[in-house]
Amino acid sequence: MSSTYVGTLELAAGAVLLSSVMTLWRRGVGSLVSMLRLQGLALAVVAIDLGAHERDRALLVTGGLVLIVKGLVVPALLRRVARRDPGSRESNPRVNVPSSLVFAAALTVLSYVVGTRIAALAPGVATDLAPLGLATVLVGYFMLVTRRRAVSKIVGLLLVDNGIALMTFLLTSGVPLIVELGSTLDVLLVVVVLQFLMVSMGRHSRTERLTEMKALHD
Amino acid sequence: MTVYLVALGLCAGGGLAGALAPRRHRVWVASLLGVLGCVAALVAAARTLLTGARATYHTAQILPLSGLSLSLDPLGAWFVATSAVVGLATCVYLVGYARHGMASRTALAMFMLFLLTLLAVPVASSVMSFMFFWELMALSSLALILSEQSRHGDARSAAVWYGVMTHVGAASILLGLLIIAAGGGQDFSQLSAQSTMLSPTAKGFAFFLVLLGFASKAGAVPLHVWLPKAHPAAPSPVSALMSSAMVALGVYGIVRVGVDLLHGGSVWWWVVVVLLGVASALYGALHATTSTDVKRLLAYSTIDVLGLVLIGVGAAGALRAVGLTSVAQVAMMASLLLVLAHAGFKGSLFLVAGAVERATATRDLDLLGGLVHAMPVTTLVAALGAASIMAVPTLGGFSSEWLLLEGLLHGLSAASTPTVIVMLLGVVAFALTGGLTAVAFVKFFGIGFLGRARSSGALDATEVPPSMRVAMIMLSALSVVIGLAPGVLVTTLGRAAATGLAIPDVAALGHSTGLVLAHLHGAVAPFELLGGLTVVMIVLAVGARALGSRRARRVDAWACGRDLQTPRMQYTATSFAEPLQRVFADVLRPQADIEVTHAGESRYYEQALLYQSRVADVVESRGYRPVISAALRLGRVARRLHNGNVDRYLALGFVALLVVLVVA
Amino acid sequence: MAVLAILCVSVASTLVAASPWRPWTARVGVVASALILGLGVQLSVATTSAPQWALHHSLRADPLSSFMVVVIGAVSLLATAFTSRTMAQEMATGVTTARYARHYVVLMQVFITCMLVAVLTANLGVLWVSIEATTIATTFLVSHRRTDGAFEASWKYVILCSVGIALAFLGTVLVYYAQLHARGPSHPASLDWTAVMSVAHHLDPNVTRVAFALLVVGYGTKVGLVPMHSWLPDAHSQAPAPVSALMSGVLLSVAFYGLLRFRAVAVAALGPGFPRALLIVVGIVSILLATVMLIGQRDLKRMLAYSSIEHMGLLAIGAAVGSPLAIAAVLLHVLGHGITKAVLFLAVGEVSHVEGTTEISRITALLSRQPALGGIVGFGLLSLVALPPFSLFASELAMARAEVDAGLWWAVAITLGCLGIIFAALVRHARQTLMGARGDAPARALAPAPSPALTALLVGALGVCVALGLSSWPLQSLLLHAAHAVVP
Amino acid sequence: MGVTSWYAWASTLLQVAAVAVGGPLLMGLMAKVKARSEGRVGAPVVQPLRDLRKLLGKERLHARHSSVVLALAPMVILASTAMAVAISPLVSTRPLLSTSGDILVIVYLLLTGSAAAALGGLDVATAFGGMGASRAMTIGALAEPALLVAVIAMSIQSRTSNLGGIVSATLAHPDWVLGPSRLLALGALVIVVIAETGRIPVDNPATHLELTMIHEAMVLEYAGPELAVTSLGEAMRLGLLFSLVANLIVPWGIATRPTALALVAGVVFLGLKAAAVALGVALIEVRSAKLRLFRLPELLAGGFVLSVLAVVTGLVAR
Repeated sequence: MSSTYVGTLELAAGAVLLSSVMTLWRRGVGSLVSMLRLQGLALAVVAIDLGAHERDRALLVTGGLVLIVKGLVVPALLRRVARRDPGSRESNPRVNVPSSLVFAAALTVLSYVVGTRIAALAPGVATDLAPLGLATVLVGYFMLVTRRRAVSKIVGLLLVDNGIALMTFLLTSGVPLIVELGSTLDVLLVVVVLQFLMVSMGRHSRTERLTEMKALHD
Repeated sequence: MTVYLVALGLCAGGGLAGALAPRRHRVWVASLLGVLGCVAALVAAARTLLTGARATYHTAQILPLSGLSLSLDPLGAWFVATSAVVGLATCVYLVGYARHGMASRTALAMFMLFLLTLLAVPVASSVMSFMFFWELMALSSLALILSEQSRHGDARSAAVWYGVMTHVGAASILLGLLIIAAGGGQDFSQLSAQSTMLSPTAKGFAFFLVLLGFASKAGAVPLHVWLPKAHPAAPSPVSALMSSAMVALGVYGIVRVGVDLLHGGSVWWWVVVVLLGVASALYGALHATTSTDVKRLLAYSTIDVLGLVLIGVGAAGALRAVGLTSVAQVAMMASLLLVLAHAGFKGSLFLVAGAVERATATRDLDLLGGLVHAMPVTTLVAALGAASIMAVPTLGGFSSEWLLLEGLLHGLSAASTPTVIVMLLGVVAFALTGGLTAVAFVKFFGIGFLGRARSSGALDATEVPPSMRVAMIMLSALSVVIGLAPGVLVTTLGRAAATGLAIPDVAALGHSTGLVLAHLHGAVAPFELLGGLTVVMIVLAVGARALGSRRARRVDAWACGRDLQTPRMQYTATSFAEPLQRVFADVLRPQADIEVTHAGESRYYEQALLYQSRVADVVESRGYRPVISAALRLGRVARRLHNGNVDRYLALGFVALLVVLVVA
Repeated sequence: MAVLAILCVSVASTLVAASPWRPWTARVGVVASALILGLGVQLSVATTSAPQWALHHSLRADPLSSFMVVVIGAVSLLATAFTSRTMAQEMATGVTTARYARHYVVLMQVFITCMLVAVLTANLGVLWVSIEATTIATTFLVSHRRTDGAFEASWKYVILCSVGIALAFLGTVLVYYAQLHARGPSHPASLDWTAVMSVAHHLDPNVTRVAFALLVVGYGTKVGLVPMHSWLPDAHSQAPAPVSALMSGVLLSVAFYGLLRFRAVAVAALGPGFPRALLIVVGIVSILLATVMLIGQRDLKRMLAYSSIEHMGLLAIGAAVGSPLAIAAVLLHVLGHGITKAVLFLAVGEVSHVEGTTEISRITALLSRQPALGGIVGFGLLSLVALPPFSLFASELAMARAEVDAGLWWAVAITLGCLGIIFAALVRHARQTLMGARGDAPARALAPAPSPALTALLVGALGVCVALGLSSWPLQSLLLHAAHAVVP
Repeated sequence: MGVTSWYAWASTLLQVAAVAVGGPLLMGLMAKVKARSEGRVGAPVVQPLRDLRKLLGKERLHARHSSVVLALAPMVILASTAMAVAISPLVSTRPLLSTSGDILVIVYLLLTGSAAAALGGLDVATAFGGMGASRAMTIGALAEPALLVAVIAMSIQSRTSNLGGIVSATLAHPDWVLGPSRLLALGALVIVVIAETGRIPVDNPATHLELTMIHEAMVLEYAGPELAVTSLGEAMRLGLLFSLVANLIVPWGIATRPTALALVAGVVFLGLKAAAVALGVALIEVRSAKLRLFRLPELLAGGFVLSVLAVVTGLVAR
């Protein structure tokens, strides 16, 4: 077991979680997208590192796919959306930044507790890092709940997705390729759909903040 | 069983004919098939009642995942017979009534379906079969209540009340039955075998659950609220069926589950049944005296009579539980006979109400009067019905009430204190009810049919078509036969009661026509009574003739010398009941509004004075309304849960995720 | 063979529908659905003896799948039959153009295809992918009308469902992980159903427990179970009626099908206790929520949506019991609910065309003014509240029996109590909308009543519900076979 | 059988005849007692019988809007009362048809008579008829239950609901007569009898003041033979109730053996006992004022409670 493999894996997995926590910290839409790109890249590194280590060609392909979709395409799409509304910031989150960070810490602890139980089935370098993935999922979800802007919500959704992807790589070295392909495609499509909706809604309704729409209620 | 299945088939055919046959023929075709179906059901029921043989039928092809099970035993056959007799009369009645209403496809189909379920419920012998027909009965009667909804606005609210109460009741029955069925299996025979292994608590729980549902169907106070709304709203043939056949099935259910499936249980179950009966009898009778709507009066009187039936059933159950089986059988016989007699007199009275409504376009007693001149046959039937329900000796109501009193009196010698106390309460309720019923039906007949017409509708009334008259007379005749010769029914009645209570058939042996309770020192011979009465009447009539003056001279009423006599000066139903209403004001809580319109500027001269008085159902206004408004408030508050904020929805999921992660 | 034929029909119809909008393209879906229904029936007959495979074991049909195909076929037949009418109406009122009509037709076919793939795939991962794909297709269908409300609904829908279904993916991944490291006989690791089931008894309980919990929350989102139900009323009320019919009638059940499969895995690995507890809690909470929301409901479509939540809650409790009788009843319920709910959504769609609103307080005397439509809504509601002779009565009663047999009488008690309140609420709403004298309401008819053929179709569908509720032949054996596919 | 047969026939006919003649005489007696105690001479005791004879000779008059009910009601009143007399143990414990009915038959026969009277009142379509009917039925509704329960109280001790049986059992157990149950039942019966026969303080049989009339208002439109039949019916009802109370409380003197002498003795004793009851009731009438209509329920409820207490006491003392 080469130390580069281990070091890279730990570094990249750490980067995934770190970037997700950073998204809670930063408010500007632009920096959110940057964090997301960083995360996508780190995720690709995890996949490729694992693939190289286990000589798993499917995983290498997946890594490439992740690199293209999550590292490049999705951030680019989001940046285009962000550019329509330059300088926008998540000015008033439902939970303020310091509290969010405390929450993130708590969520990480929880995912550590749950994750180690999961990892206990097959202890190993990769598996032991699984809690990081779960933490990313939870932080992403937390972001979804507490951030008001549409872009932030999409970013939160992507964080959840990236976290799951990280867990997939770490625990199982990737699910069967067809499933992986399908899920990646789905993520892409969801982003496209969301973007389409944001744009259409922006055109149609004069609601300033899309996520605050409450016309439909009982 | 074949005959019985044919009966069901004929009713179903009637329904199809009603739905599909061309307009000109559908009424009589449906009625004919209905009549034939009822006759077949009567034959099947009579065979079971006479031989005591039990017939069963099972098929897995009908009703998915459960199958259909039917079983005809003497107890069920008694109720089948009751339903069939009323069904027979109402089908005949329908031919004439259809020109007035209920001629639509849906109404006819639903009517036949209703009839079918009435015949099927007492025979259904598995949880699924029973609930299927039970709910179908509710559904079809609900549709029938609504069949005149565009004419009677009250029908909608009545239907909601009825639908909800019967559905909740059915849910309660279902849960109770399922608890008995928890060991697997759903046939009543299996349930009966399994229930011996249930704990007393579980049995009691199951019994009170089913009691809730069945008592509500039987119109027991305080679960009666739907009844005075639904019966008036339904077309008269339907009210007749509902009041005399459907409501009785609630009683059937209590006996079937309490005795057959749960083997009688403890005395306390039946004490509760008697208490329900006592409350119903008194409350129903009291409200009947103050009601002015003919059908509402009859509906409350149904509550009253069913209360007496429940007293009988409860007494029978309690006496059975303390070992006095022969007295228990008498009480049960009384209940069963009262059910049949009630089918006769209340059925005919509801048909009378329909005839009156058809002839006068009103059901308000305060607007009726003088129908005796225009509608002699209807009046005669009304008189017989009213007399029977007042328990005038030699009529149906009397025979059954006599049996009931005998049962209660001999039950007083039981050794168990709770039993004696409820018997005593039963006797007291019985006595009070008798007097109140008399007031109600003297009012019904005296105000509605005698005197002078109080509205143009009543003035222009004409007699109803022959088929309606025949139907009314048929049901009247039933009550007269029960009254005059209860002895001929005693054997079958005793068998049905004994099967119902699962005890040996010992108690009553009729001698020719009367009732003699050999070991209980009681006897009544209505035929001889009628003979005596007739002799006296003939003597009087002959005597009057002998004294000369054959024809009476018509003169203006004297009325203490008052010159002007208008119909408006007669007592109305409201004023007739006013003294009694005042006596029982604490229970009835009548509401009166006085509205004064002053003439011009003056405060002293009144131009018009509007006085309104009405008696609302206290149980409804104090017991049900608060619950309903609380539920509506809850609904309003709950709407805030879904306030349109997507963050809140996401947060819900997030919390759920965290909880699940912690738990897993 | 039938397996492949079904997918071919579906894909082909999608391609045909993708040609530029003509009135006839709207009918493609009807033909396709009818074919699917027919093939589904044939498949059910074929699979009673043994499961069928296709495309190198990537497609698999057992009685459960074929039953779901029948449900999809039946409901989509109803929904697609209304396509041309809906499009014609929307074009007449300027809501839609030919371009969007084409989108609509194609997306409907994609939607149906995705659901078929979901039930016919052998792979639990592909099951997830195709259910996620339905989200994308239906998002555009929900926003089809392009109103503020439609966009808002589809926005909420896609956000909530994406995150929910992502959790289901995580659960699937964990099952795969557990399968990789399962003790016991050596086996190829894949998410193939037969492979998973063959080692299900050896899966690690800790991992499987977390996995199943995530799956319940995740698939529960699409099923519409509390707490992830919130998208459902909005989406159902804003989508065009046929879309709501399909979503409520089958999409929820297809997601539930996923849960049924994973429940079998979880029961094998964990024993019945944990899955049962989880499903019962979720089911009862769903029913409770639906109950309180239905009491004060003001909109017909939202009312139907909440009723779907209630029925899904019932299914969850039924699945929790998991005896063959319970699962058979659950499946019968799926079919009955699918048809009934589709009929109701379509009928209410017509009501909204005719009346211009679906607000309960603004509609009255429908029965006397529009007897056919009012009658369909009325009988549909009777079916929905599970009165006999409709099949929902038989299935609910069988579920209740199974539940009490399993010792869950308290759950039945709560359920029955809630059902009573729901009945009261629905009857009250029905009283407002359906009953009343003709003169009570202004005589307005913004659109002509549906054609006799469509009316007959809806009546026929209700007739099918009655037939299913009356006769057990020949469905009963199929139901029991299907139940045994997920009950060991 | 032959012996008992003539005895049963004879006792029945004797009873009916005795009550038919005795009822009016009792009314006359009470009027006489009242008159004397007020210092007047009063009409002779046989005056009611004379009135009947006079009425029978008059023309039949029917109100214009009345129906056949008007003519039937008096006959029903009389027939039901006569039937009740025929099966009650008045002269002997075993009159003919005594097994055809029991307490319930008698109470419901009386109720039938009240109902017929009320219907007759309603049939004439005047305000007074309705008023009388309404009031009489209200009082009846409260009084009949008390009567029924009071008799039931006695039937509990003797374990039969047959009145003849009750009387025979009392003869066999003289100690019952002064028992608490019987005394309570006696109190109830007195109230019921006063209400049922329309005496002060419930109703004033002599009044024609419109606001206080009860029974008189009902029969206001009757004339000639029909009034005679109605009055006779009412008188027989009074006779029956008085004799019944007397026999239930103090049964001695009633014929128990099938001999002519016993029957004659029975008639004599019955007359004496009924006269004693009439005297008592007349004294109550003299000493009290008529109650307001809406105070009556209190009195009648009191009667009902007494009868229920009698049952309870009977059960406890058993």
